[in-house]
Amino acid sequence: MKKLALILCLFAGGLLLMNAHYLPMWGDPASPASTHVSPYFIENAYEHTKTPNMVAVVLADYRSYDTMFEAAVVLAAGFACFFLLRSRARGKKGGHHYYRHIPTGVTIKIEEGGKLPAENSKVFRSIDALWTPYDPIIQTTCRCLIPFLQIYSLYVLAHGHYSPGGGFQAGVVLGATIILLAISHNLKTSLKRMSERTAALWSIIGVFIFAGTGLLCLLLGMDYLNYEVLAPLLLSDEAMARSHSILIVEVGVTMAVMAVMVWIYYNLSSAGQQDEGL
Amino acid sequence: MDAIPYFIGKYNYWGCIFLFFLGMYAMISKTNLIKKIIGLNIFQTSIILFFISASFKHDATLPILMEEHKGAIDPVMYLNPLPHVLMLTAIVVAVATLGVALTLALKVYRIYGTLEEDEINHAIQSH
Amino acid sequence: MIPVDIIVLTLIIICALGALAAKDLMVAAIVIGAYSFLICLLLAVMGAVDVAFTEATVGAGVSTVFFVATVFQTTRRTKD
Amino acid sequence: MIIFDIFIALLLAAGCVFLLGGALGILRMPDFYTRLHGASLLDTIALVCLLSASILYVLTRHPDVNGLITSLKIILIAVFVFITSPTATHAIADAGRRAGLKPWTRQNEEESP
Repeated sequence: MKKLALILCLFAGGLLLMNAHYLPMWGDPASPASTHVSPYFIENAYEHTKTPNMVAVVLADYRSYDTMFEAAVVLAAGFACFFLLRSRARGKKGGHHYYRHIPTGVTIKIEEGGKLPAENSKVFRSIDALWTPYDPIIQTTCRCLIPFLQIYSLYVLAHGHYSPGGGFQAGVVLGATIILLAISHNLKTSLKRMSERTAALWSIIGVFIFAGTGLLCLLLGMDYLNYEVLAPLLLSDEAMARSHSILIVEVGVTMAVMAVMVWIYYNLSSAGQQDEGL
Repeated sequence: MDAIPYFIGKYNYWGCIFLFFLGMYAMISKTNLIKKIIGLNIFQTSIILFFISASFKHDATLPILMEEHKGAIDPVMYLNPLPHVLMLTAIVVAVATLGVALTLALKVYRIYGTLEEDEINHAIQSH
Repeated sequence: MIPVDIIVLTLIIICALGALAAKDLMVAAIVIGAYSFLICLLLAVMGAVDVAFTEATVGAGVSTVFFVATVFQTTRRTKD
Repeated sequence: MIIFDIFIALLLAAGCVFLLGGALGILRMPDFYTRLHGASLLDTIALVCLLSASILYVLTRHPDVNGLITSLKIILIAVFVFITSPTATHAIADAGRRAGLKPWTRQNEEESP
């Protein structure tokens, strides 16, 4: 099998390499890729939308169907992970629980049928497993860093018209903060901040914001996702209406991507049990 | 045809083609499922590199409009934004498919207790 | 500019070979994270800053976490 | 102006030397803890050198409000690296101790070559 695969790959690679000299030279300004559609985008992007970042304009305005169905694909991936992995069965072996005495850092194991501490006890905290490290340094650092990261992600979202950034990057950074919380503390803390139900709802609402903007344009008598018609609603002229609509659409993308990243992490790191994490 | 500029001018494409077939070979020949997924990842990034290579122009700047160019815009001055957009969406779809692929691998491990393809085949046939 | 490109491309190919040759799946997951960072560097050199930003957050951040989570839940053993 | 340029070049060269030392430390040190020690400390000091060189560059080329804002952002990067890099080193060393790695001594080496 390995030899066959090697021969196949070498043969196909040789064919591709033999034909590679038909490709244009690297960095040639007159190559076919940069002479047909993209001059129109570069020349008219600022005039149509008053937004300097052309990538954001092409992403959310000229090719917004692409982006909308891409957000739908991300949502579908979240659902696929959920339906494949999630199970209600408790994964606890033997039914014992681990608790940590916070002032001393001692870990105690309570057997099945033992007396458990109160749910909201300040002295004992439920932990996932015996090896969960007691590490105030990492927990404090992550708790101090997470607000800065979240503000940075909102900056990336809001400043995406003028600098690199936008909905996808902001969503992934925002999801990464929740994943960081789950890694540095444990999965229960993270689930308390953002439960699975919230993640599912946010992802659906995000895609709905995107599709709803397009539907609103359709209802007001224009093409689907043609933002010009929203100008009276957004109290601005047509170009600025496109600019504002790009921001609205990117908020939807941010919510969808962030929620789906967190959701997939919850299911993967606990193998669908969601009782003890990484 | 002079060979030196030919090689220098297209080395990016050679690298992309090499990574493409490296990923393909890994997907066909490796027996471990996680290794297959790593091969898939390499495959995807090689295609991303190929598209971004196609968008590059010498002496051009980033596709963000500069203040002094707002009157008359020359398309030669800016990089081609279209492949950037396509690949930006492709990367996020790549991580979504990676999540689904890893989920399937985890499910397979839970049922058969192994990630090796031949052992899974053996377990299916002896069932 | 061209030498930086060639060095980074060589490092990318070395990282890809290393990730496929590793005998431990955790090692392979970490090396694929380094590979994503180098891809991000090459994209930034070629002027695609948006794509480089996305690759840095998605490829090197989240997908490495997914790999590590899966390897933690399954096994580190691999035959090839 | 030329004095500043020479100073920037010296800082960049010092940063490169520190980075090279960190890489050599990873290759040549005998065990996990010493490797981590060399890499983390030398990387931090190299980053300080490189970032101060870039701050000087920005301030000499653009001595106005924009340059000041850019240099403030670079200082912010340095602050976050100073917070996160020791934490990461601590986490890695803690994981190594938890996994049962013994620190290197001369006796260890003679027992198991």
